[in-house]
This record gives sequence, structure tokens and C-alpha cells, in this order.
Amino acid sequence: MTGNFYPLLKWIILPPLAGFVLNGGIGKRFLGEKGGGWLGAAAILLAFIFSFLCFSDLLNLPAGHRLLRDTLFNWISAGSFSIDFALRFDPLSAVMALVVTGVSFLIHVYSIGYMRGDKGFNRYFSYLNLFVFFMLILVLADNPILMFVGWEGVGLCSYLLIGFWYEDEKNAAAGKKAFITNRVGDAGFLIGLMLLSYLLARQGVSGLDFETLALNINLLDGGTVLGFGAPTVIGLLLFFGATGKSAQFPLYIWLPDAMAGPTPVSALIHAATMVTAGVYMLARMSFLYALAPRALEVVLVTGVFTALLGAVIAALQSDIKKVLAYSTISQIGYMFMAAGTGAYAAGIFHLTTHAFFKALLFLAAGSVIHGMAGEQEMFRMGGLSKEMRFTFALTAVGWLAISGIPPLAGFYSKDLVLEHVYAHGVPVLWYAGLATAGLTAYYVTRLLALTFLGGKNSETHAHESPLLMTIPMAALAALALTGGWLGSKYLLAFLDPASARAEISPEAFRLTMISVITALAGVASGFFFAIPAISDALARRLSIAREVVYNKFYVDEIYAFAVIRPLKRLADKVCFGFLDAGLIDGLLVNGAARLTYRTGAVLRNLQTGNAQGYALTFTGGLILLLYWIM
Amino acid sequence: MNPETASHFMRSLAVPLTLTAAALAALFLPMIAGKDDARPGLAVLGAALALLAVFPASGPDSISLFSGALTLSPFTNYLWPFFLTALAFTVLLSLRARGGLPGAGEYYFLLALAALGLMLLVSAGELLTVFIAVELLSVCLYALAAINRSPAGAEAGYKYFLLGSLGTGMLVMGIALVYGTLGTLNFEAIQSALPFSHPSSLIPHPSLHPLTSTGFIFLIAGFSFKAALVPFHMWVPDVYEGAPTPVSAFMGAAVKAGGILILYRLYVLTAGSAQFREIFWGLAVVTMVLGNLMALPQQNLKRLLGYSSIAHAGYISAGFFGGSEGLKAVLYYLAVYALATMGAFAVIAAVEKDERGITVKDLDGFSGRHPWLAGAMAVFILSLAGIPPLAGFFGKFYVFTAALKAGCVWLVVIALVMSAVSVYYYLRVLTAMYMEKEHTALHARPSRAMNLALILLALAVTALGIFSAPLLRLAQAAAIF
Amino acid sequence: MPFEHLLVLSFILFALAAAGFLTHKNTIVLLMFAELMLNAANLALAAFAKLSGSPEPQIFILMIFAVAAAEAGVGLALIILLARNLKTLDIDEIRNLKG
Amino acid sequence: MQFIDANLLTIIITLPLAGALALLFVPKEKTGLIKNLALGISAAALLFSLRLYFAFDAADAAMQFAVNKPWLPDWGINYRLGVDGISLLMLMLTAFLTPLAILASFNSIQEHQKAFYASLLALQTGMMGVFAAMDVFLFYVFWEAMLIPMYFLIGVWGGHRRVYAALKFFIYTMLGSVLMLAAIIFVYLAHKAQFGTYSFALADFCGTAFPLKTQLWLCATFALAFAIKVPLFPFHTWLPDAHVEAPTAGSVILAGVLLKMGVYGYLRFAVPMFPAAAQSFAPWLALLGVIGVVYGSLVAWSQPDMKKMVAYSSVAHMGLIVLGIAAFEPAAVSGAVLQMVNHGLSTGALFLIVGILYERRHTRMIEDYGGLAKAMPGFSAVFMIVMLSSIGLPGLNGFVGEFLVLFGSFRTYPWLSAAAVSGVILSAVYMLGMYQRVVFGPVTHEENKRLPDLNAREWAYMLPLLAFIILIGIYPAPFLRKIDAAVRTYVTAVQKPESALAGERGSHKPQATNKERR
Repeated sequence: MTGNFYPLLKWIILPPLAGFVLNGGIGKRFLGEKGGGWLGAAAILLAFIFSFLCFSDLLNLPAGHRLLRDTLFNWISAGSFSIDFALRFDPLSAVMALVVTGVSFLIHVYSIGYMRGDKGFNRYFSYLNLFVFFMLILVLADNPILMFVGWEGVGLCSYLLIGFWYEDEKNAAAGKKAFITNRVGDAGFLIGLMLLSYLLARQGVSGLDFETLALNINLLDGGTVLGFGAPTVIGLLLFFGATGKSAQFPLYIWLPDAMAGPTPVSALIHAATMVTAGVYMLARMSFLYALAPRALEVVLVTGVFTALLGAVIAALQSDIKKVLAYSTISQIGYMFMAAGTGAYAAGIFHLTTHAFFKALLFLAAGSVIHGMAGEQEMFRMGGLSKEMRFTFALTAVGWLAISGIPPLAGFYSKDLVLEHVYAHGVPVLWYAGLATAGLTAYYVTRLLALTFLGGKNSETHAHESPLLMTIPMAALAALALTGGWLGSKYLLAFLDPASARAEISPEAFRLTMISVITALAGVASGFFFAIPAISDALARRLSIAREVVYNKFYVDEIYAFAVIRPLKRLADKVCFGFLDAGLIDGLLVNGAARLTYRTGAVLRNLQTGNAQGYALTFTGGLILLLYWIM
Repeated sequence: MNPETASHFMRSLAVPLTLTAAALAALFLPMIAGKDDARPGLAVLGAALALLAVFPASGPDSISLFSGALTLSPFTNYLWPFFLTALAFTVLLSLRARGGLPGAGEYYFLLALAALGLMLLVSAGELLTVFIAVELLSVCLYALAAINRSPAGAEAGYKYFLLGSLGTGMLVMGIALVYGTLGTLNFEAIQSALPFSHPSSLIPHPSLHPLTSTGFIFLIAGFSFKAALVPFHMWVPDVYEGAPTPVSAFMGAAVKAGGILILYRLYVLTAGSAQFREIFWGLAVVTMVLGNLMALPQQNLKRLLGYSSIAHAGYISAGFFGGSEGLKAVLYYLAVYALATMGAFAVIAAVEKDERGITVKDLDGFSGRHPWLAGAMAVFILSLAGIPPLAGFFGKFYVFTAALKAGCVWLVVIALVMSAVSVYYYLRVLTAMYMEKEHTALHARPSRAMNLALILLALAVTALGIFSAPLLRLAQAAAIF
Repeated sequence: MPFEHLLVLSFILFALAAAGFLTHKNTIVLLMFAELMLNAANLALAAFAKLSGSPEPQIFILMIFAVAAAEAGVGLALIILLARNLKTLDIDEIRNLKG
Repeated sequence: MQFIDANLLTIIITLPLAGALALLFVPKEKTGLIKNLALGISAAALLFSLRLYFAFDAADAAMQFAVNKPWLPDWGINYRLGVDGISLLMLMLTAFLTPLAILASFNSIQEHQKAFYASLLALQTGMMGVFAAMDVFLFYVFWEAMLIPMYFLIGVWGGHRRVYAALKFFIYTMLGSVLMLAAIIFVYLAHKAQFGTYSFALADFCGTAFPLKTQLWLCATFALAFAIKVPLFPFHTWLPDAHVEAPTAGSVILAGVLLKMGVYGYLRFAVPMFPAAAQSFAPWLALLGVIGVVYGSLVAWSQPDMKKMVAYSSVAHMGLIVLGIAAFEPAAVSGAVLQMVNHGLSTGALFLIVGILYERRHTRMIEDYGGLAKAMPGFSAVFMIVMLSSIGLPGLNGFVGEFLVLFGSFRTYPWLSAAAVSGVILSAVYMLGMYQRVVFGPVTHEENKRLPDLNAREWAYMLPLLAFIILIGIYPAPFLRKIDAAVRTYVTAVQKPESALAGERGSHKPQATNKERR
């Protein structure tokens, strides 16, 4: 076991847990709103500070050996399994931990303002802290099993927070949908792990921590499952789990509904942190994917496809949060693209910048909704730039960042990803990525235009949000401005020293130009189509296409029709109705009992009461016996 | 005869003589001094006396009296007290709340004589004595069944008599044929006269003279009638229902035992022949299957117990195949079965309005009004159903183990499955008592004697299972003949 | 008259008695048929007595006679009781206890 | 203390029965006294069991606290007791659940209280006996005797179709066990034939050798008896009826302990006695188990009645456990045993929860509820945790068991275990669906608006359950350590007949590995 024992790690995850317990247990009664909110935020800040300390200690280590470990206790040990509750802190975890705690802290602060006066205030903060706790377990876990704890834990919190306003049936339903969809992915993830541990165990490797796995993964090379390479199969199964968690095709359907939750939640869980867990997992398991190029192909294609799909749908949504939701799906597609080309660093880099600007955009949207007293329909907004100057300014930063306008964050990371895709050498994919970039610029511009520019479309007098909300947004904006440049300068090198800013393709400059132009084109068209007359005309033209896209290609309906309803039918009609109640219980069990009873009832009639009949049977029996003897 | 044998002689006959004396006393004393409550006391006294008198007589040695007409052996040492206990309990049952039965004098007289008949039956050393003992028993029972002079009683008595006389006919014919072909009626003599009983002739299927086997078939039929094996069982439910409940109890507990044991004697005689073993096998199976099946839909509790007694006859005869282990098990089984069935009838006797007894439905909600009676009933019923830790389970276990040891796997499997089936009708009684709402209030004011009987029986049924070692040891000692 | 004939005769008698027992309806007649069965058996015993020449069977026969008499006595008493209670001697009408 | 430790098992077994008898002599008007006496007795039993737990030496694989006194010596029947890790956990589970069940009945049981608590305590004696008996005859006696109190619990204090359910439960179980009795006697006689001595000692039974064909027959009868008790698909249909009709306490004990007896039977009797036969049956058991997982979950999904749904979810959970024990892989078996405990806790808790609702609204139909989170926040929180434990959320007890079973059995039956993972999804589908319809959403029924939240008594019996649900989820190590030795003995006992396949990584069925290589 390499890596130095480092007891400080556990202190990263403990404060959020404490926050959860306090807020959840005694919050409502003793802490009240003020105390609860600040306690929650403080817990996260503490976690951030600790991760920063660990980070700085990590930096002091030589580039090759940057790894800290902390084993709390032996969690599960039976047979040949021995799973420790152990944390690891290497560059990858460090970045994730910092991003998670940092962004979470800002969003906690923001939430104090946003959730003011909500009767579930303490419940909200306890859930939020619990989420951070699980998220940190996810990114710090030293073995996939413990990682799975965080993996499902964040899913739980997202379930709880989506359905936070449970009185409304559809919020609760959305939460359920999210959880179950995730579970579908998790099932794949589990089977992948089972297969992995099984195959390694057959080679005599029983340890499951990442170190051991990485060291022995080569044993799987050449091994096949159902004719495919073992690593490929495992990689695909794990990736299937990732598609659930990170809302990629085909399991992305839950994320749009997830917007039912409070907006800060959407910003934190469904934009900045949880949904990117899949990317983190791929990066974490990179040693496996190194052996499974075909799996990576699938990852890449899925990423591209999802990115494009998400962007297309986003381009036609009218609910401000839905737009951002699909944009998230599409942006995560970019991260998977990067992973698919093997450029995990680039993926994480985009993850980081995305965390900044998407969180910013969500918070801005939240501030707008807050200002518009809960209004989310963009066509009923407009002209808010005057009433909400500050929010507008900050949104603008996010807008430029995501559109990929240099020198903001989005530009650096997205450009890098696209370069890798280009270098991968399948032009189609690169074009698709580019198109996505253009679309991105388009829909986010459209969002900005519809919301803040033009004339007012509603009577509600919007008001600027309180400082508690705007200051965190400002902080994020600052990161969105500078994050890209800093990242490309330090982050990449920190993540994998090897390919530190190595020249990816000779024509890097040309590519950059192209993507920038695309972005600008997108922006322009965004403004253009935002002019009502034109948009209406267009809408009339391709109304059908618009319908289809607006309803997300009816994927939900298809699932319902093709999967859920048949399954439910199977359960109700076949399994319960026919098999259980009918065949097994009705016919076999009770049937046998009834038959026995009936037989008795029939035989009983022999007992006519007529003594002579009895005598007859008597004699008959005697004759029978005589016959037997003769 | 030398004095030593003479003392043997006296001691051995002490029991039956005391019993006869008690019986006669029960009959005549009331006529002499019209003191009603004296009679039963006398009967019980006689029974108790006999019970005490038997112990000195007991010993490992077996005595042959009247040139082999009677054989007193450990076997009888076990069974005489058994029948006397049954008699004693029957008397206690007869003393229920409403003062003695009409014509009580001859009632106790007949009961005592029936018991005497049974004692002679199991101690008989040759077939004619068996015949006479059976007749003594039967004639008393015909009368006892009808002793209430009620329609139901009369019908029961008549049916019993009619079929009984048919059985007698068979019996006599059987005796005639056996005697005619073997030239003797003495069991040992018969045993040695039969070809396969010679150790010299170890032919796989030694054949009997057809007339001999015919004779044995007639005998088997005749005794199967007493033991209530299907298809010679059909009198049982009707008679059990129609006869006064204490009499039914006596039939179920004691008379059945007599029939079973004499059948066992025949089994031992003929066991050398595969065909006869098959016959006994078949009788056992048919009996346990049909008995249980027909019990399922019964409503009248006395009928139900009648069918259950048939089924149990089937279980018991499974023990025949187990050699002396089997006999030991059978003897144990007979005892615990007698206790349980006696108890069940006792509860009925305590609550019934007329000798037709009660239906299962009448017991609805019984536990609410009479928790202790219901509890006792539950114990008896569960013991009959063979649920551990009650005695009935141990009885079944011992018998089936013996049978399985003799290799009768299927017989045992069938028996076990049927006993699972039987649970249904036994539990119906519990269900009624504990799980239904009361609608016909049964008023029971059991007499002191009745309560005593119930307590003793319930305790015995509970204890004799878990602590079955002593009773088993007695059975062990008796299991030689 | 050889003993086989006697034996056969007794069998025939027994069979006839049984047949009558199973067919006639009058309770008293049934009783008589039952007695007839016993006597058929006695006849068989007599036959065997002829065969073996030993006195034993005759003693059996006497005893059986005695027992039969006692049985018949009780039987008749029961029939009278029945006639009083059910006002019938027809076996088919005596069937209140059944099932 | 000396005396107590010597007779610890006897005390634990007999104490409840003695208490039950004592109860019978308390005048039935004194309900308060009856309740407290019952609770006190079960609590005392729990204390003694704790003594047992801590005195138990996990390192020692042999039977501990063994007792061996002659009972019916002529028949080789002895009063043999003893515990290994598996029995220990089962005893603890029983001792732990009974007081909770009693506490939960204080309000819901209003008639024949004396008889009720007496039956519960008698039942406890039966269960304890089953788990401690090391003499097959003794085991059978407890196994059967236990039916009586359970029959009364369902039949007297149950719902509308209680009589039907009680009879069905009794006869169905009986039918299975009488055949087992035949097999037991058969083995007993075979042992006599081989060794010349009569003995019902479990060890002697395991020492008796049979030709494979005979073994298959004997093992089949045992397997059937236990399959009915588990219950394994398709022998499960008595369970929903029994559960739905039984009173809350009855359901808790039934799901919490009685079902475990089936699995325990496999672990203790069927498999060690007939290892070779067990080897050839194992794949079929595993298959039935997995069918149970999928089928049970699907059927649970279509239940409108909460209790029935939980009942079917039990079928699914038990199926997974059977998969675990049929894998003959140390991890899987440990997982299965731990999962037995987990299922006892979480399903027991679920039945208690349904009971809590039933006490307030006298309905178990899901659609009669909705929006309870508003009126009963505490209850909703508890319900949430229990539900999550039941669907195996990592961090709670359910996951540890499921993880070990799935990962362990994957090494023996890759395909079956993979199929069993679908249970992970389906359980979420029905459980979350039920929870959402009951707790979330708007309040649809007026009467639900002012339902009181958990009272002190209800907290008192829910909190211990929650504590263990979380403790086992986070730190299962001590429990796993207790059973480790026993599990290894079990696995090695099976692998002896084909030691070629028995590696320290558990036995790989050749066909299974071939599947992998294809």
C-alpha cells in the first residue's frame, strides 16, 4: 500500500455529517432558521478549509507520489472480502473535493437567502449537508464499494431534495423517477463491480481498493466474457451506471423533471456536482478503460450524441430551468467526450469550469425566479435588465462563459475537449461537437435575450435579490471569468503531469479560431431569433419538428409504453393475477385442500345409515380378502 | 396341584374375581338397600381393588391356567390395569352433573362385565376362550349402547348387535375352519401347526391349506370388526353417536384396544405368509386414509371422534409390522390414545344435552365461558392430532419408527401425510372453541368426579409424552408373547 | 354321509344365510338368519368332529349354542326396544344415525 | 453466575414458557400487570441472551454452551443444546424482537390479553428451542410445537379471514414437516444400522453415510419442509395470508424469526447432513431463490395492501438469502446470515409501521393514506429510514447483506446473481412507490390531517430497531466476526465431497466458470 497515512482526511467528511445530524435532529426546535442556515454553511466551509489544507500538503509531495490515505475502520470483512472504510486524497480527489466543498459553500450561503421563510428550512439544510457528506465520500473513497455508498447516497439526497416540497404530488414523483432511474444505472454498476471482483478473485486477487485494482488490472487483459474482452464488458457496465448518475443517454430522462427541486439544489446537485460523478468515476477507473478501447468508443459516441441531443432540446425549451437542465446534460456530454478520447484531465477541467458557470447560471435563474415570485416561463419575462441590473451582469458573465467566448472559463475547457475529439480522428464526432458548441451559444443567448432584454411581458414587478444571494453569485462569476485561464495553466498539469499542455494537434490555433467563430455565430443567431416576429414565423414553419423536440422526442412516453407499462402488466396480470392468485394458490394449494375435503364429503355418503348396507360392505370386504388369498 | 401353583392360581384369578364381585355388588346392592349413590362407589371400589390386586400378580413369568385357556403374562400385567383404568374413568364420566343414569344398577354391572370380557380376551390362550370373551364383551356392549332406551340409543344398539352377530358368524366359521384343518384352537399349537412357523421350513412363500387361510380370513374379518378397520368399520360412527357418551368413550378407549390386540395375535400367527402381511398392510392403509377423509366433513363431534378412532386404528396397525419393538409402540400408543379419546368424550359428556352429543358448531366460543374445559379439550384434541409435545405425538413417533424399521416406508409416509390431513378436522374443534363467537351457550356443571377425571386425563396426556420413559418401560416389559 | 358333503352343506347353508341376511328387511328375520349362520358354522364343526372323531367339537358346538342363545336374547330385547321407539321393524327405516 | 452460565441456554429457552404459565394465573382483569409481566419476562430473556452473546467465543468453531442430558435414553433421544455463531445471531434476533412485539401490542390487543401474551411467550420458547437444539428429535419437537401458539396468534387476534389463514399456515407447514419426520426417522435407523447405537444427535446424523440416490430423497424432504417455511417460490402462498391476517406482533415475529427457521434449517440440517445431495440441489435452490427475488418484487409491486406488499417483499428478500446459502461461498453465506438478521429488523420494523398506521386509521390500504409527512413528521422519518434499509441503501444494514450475498454468490452462480441484482431496482420501484403514496403528496383524506405522531411507546420500540439498522450498516464487522467460524464449517462441510473444487476462494461450479469462459 503506497501513500502516507494522513488522519486529517476524515475531518473533511465529518463536518457535513455533524451539520446533517444537528440540523436534522434538533434544528427545528433549537437552532431555528438563522442558526440552522449558518450552521450548515459553516460546516461546509470547515470541510472546504480541511480539504484545502490537505490540498496544500498534497502539493508539497513530489509530482509522482501525490497520494494521502486515511483508513477509518474495517467496514465489511467476510470470506475473502475485506472492505475498509478508507479515504484517499490524490490530485483527482483533491480537485473534486475542492470544487464540491467550494461551490457547495457558496450555494449554502445563497440558499440562506433563497429559502428564507420556508417551513422546511432546517430540513433543507440538513439534506444539503448530507448531500455534501455523501458527495465527499464518493470522491474520497478508496475502493469502489465505499464509492458506491456515496454514489447511492447522493442519489438519495437528490431524491429527498427534488421532492423537498412533497405536498405537490409531481415533485415527489419527480424525486422517485430520479431515484429509480439512477437505480437502473446502479444495477449495471453493481454487476460491473461483481464481475470485476469475481474475475480478479479467480486470479487470486481479493483486495478491492483502487491501488490493488490498478496494479492487477492487467490480469484481466485477454480474459473474455461472452466473447467480449472482460475489461470492455466491465467498463461498459460501469459506464451504464455513469449514464444514470450523469444523466446521459439513454438514462437522462430524470434530470429535466429534477428541476422540480429548489433552484439552489438544481445548481449544486443537478449541475455542479452530483451529475458529474459519472465523469469522475470514469477518470477514477481510467486504468480499467485503458484496457478497454471499445468501451471508450462507446463513451465517446454517447457523449457526443447526448451533447447534441441535449443542446437541440434546450434550444426550444421555454422554461428557464429546463433550458439549463438540458444544457447541463449537453455539457456533461462534453466531459464524456473528453473521457472517451482518454483525456480525463480535460474532462475534469471542463467539469470544474462547468461547475462554476453552470452553477452561476442556475443561481442567476434562481434569483430571477425569486425576483419574479416563482415565475419560470421565459416568455413571461423580459426586460429584467433594468430591474435586476446586478443579476443581469452576473448572468452575462455566465452567458459568455458557457458560450465559449475567450478568455472566459468555458472557452478554455470546451476548446480543449474539442481539440481532443478532433485529434481522435473521427471528423463526424468533431463536427457534432462543434455544432453543439454553436447550439449552446444559441440557446444561452436566447435565454439571456428573452429574460433580460426586450420589453416586459408580465405585470409582476421584479426586485433585485438580497446580497446573501448576489455575493455568492459574484464569487462564482469571478471563477467563471478566471477559472479557465488558471485551469489551463495549473489544473491540467496538476491532474496529470505527463501530458501537461502537450501540443495536441498541430493546427490547434485553427481549431480554436473555428470554435470561437462558431460560438459567435451562435450568439448572433441567438439574438436574431430572439426577436419575437422571427421566432414566431420560424415556429409556424417547423411547428411539427418543434413539437417533437419540445417534447424531448417523446422519450419519456416511449419508456412508459415500452418498459414500464408492460412490466406493470406482467406484475399485475401474469404474476399476481394468473400465477399467484390463480395457479399456485387457487388451483394447486387450495385446490388440493378442496379436493381432499370433497373426497371425504363424497365418501361420507356411503354411510347411508342402513345397517344392511353396512353388512354388505362387511361381506364385500371379506370376499375381497378371500379373493386376495386365493 | 402343589400349593405353590395354587397360590399362583389364586393370585392370578384375584383380579377377575374381585371385578366380578364388584359387578354383582353394583347390580344387587341397590336392590337390597335402595341407596342410589352407593352403586358407582362400589363399582369404582371394585375397579380400584382389582387395580391394586394386580401388582402382586405381575412378574416376568407367564402362568397358564385351565390347560392353556388363559395365559397370564407380563402382557396381561400391562393390559389388565389398562382396561381397569379405562373402566374406572368410564365410571367417573358416567357420574356427570345430572344424577346417575336410568337403570344405573345394570349399567355399572354391564360396564364391569365388559371390562372383564376384555381382560379375558387379552389373556385368552386359545380361540374358543377368545370367542367367549368377545361374546361376553359384545353382549354387554349391545345392551350398554341402548341402555338409555332412547331412539338413538336403541338404533345404535341394534345396529351394533346386527353387525356384531354377523361378525360372530364369521368368527365361528373361522374357528370351525381353523380347528378343522389344524386340529387345535390353542395359539401355540396353531403356531407350531402352521408350515412357515417351523424354523426348518424356510420356503419363501409357504402356502397354507386353502381352508386354513379361509378360516384365518374369517377370523381377521371378525376381529377387524371389533378393531374397526375399514371396510368393517361402518358401525363405528353410528354407534359412537347413538350410544351414551361414557359408553362411546369406553368403546373408543378400551374395546378398540381389545380388538387391535387380538388382531395382532392373528398377525403374529400368519405373519409368515407374504399374502397375509399384504392383507394387514392394505387394511392399515385403507383404514387410515378413509377414516381421515371421512372425518373431514363431520359436524357431530361424537361421529368425528368415531372416524378419528378408525383412523387411529389404521395408524396403530402400522405398528404390527415392527416386531416386539412394534408391539411395545402399539401398547404405548393404545394407552395414550385411550387417555386422549377418553378425555375428549369426557368433555362432550360434560356439556351435552342428550346422548347425540354436540356438534362442532355448538362449541363456538366455548373457551370464553369455560376456559378450563376448553383448555382440557384442546390438550386432548392436539394429542389426537399428534402435535408435540403431547403424548399423541410420541405414540405416533414410536409406532412409525417401528414400522419404518420393518421397511414399510410407504406405509409410514402415507400415515404421516394423512395425519397432516387430519389436523384439519382436529383444528376445526379448536377453531370453534377459540376463534368463533359464541351463539349457543353450552352450560356445563361437571360433577366433582368428572372434574377429577378431566384433570387426571389432561395431566396424563401432557406428561406421558415428554416423560414417556416409564410407560415405555412397562410396555417394553409387556411386549413379549 | 361323508364329511365333505356335510362340509359343503354347511358352506351352502352359510352362504344362503348370509344372502338372506343381506336381502331381507324385517329385523326379526335378520336375527334369525344370523342364528342360521352360527348353525351353519356349527354344522361345519360337526363335520370336522366326524372327521377327527374327537369329542372336542361337540363341546364347542354346545358352548356356541349357549352363547348364541344369550346373544339372541339381547337381540330380541333390542328389537322390542326399537319397535317401541321407532314403531317399525323395517331395517330400511332405521337410519337416523348416518353420514 | 457459575450456575447461570452452565445452564444459560436452558434458562433462555424455559424462561418465557415459565412466564407464560405464570401469566395464566394472573386474574385477567389486571391487564396492566399482565402486560408489564410479559414485557419483564421477555426483557429478562433478552438480558440472559446478552450474557450469552458476550460470553460467546467467536474464535471457537465448536458448539458452545453445550448441554447434553439423557431424555429418552432407550431411543437415543437426549436434551442436547448448543450454539454456534449462526444460532447465536438467530437467538439474539428472537430475544430482541419479542419484547418489541410485546410492547407494540399494548394498545392494539384489547381482548384475551392474558392468552395473547402467554402465546407470544410460549412462541418465544419454541423459537429459542429451534435455534438451540442440537438433537434432531428435540429440534423437531420445538419446530412443531411452535405452530400451536402461532396458530392461536393468527386465528384469535387476526383479521377477517384469520381462521382461513391460521389453518392454512398450520396445515401447510405441517405437511412439509411430517415428511421431514419420516426422513429423520429414516436417518436415525440408518445410523443405528451403521453404528449400532440409537442416537438423534445432529453430529451422528451428519456422520451417517448414504448412497447418493437415498441422500437425494432424504435431502429433498428436508428441503421441502424448509422451503415451505422460508418460504421459497412456489411454496410461498401461505405467507401473504398469514401476514395480512396476523396481528402486528404476530407478523413481526413471523417475518422476523419464523421465516429464518427455514433458512436455518438448510444451514444446520439439510446441507450438513446430505452434503453431496445438497451440492446437486444447490443450483435449483439458488434458481428458486432468484425467481423469488424477481417474482416477489413484481407481485409486491401490484399490491394495494401495505401488509401484503411487505409480505411479498419478504418473499423477495428470503429468495436472495437462499441464493446466498446455496452458493457455498463464505462471503455469500455470511452475507445471507447477516441478511437474515437485517430482514428481521427491517421487515419487522415495516410491519410495526403498518401496525402504527392501522391502529390510527384501521385500514392498511395504501390509497387511504397520503401526505402523512405533514401530520406525522417523526413517523415519516422513521418510515423513510426503514424503507431505505429494506431496499438496501448503502450505509444501512440492508446493503451489507445484499452486497456480500451478491458478490459472493456471483462466484458460484454468475448468471443467477446478476439476475438477482434486478431486485435492487424493483425493490426501489415498489417501496418508493408505496412510500410516496403514503407519506408524500397532498392530504387526500380529512381524517389523515390530524393523525397523532409517534408517541413515547412507539418511539421506544422503533428507536432500538433504527439503532441496529444504522449500526449494522456502518459497522457490521463484530456481527460478521461472530458468525465467521460457523460459516466456514458450513462451507467446508459441503465442499468435502468434492474437495477438488473447494478453493479458499469458495467453490466454483465448473459449469458456472465455463459460462464465463464461453
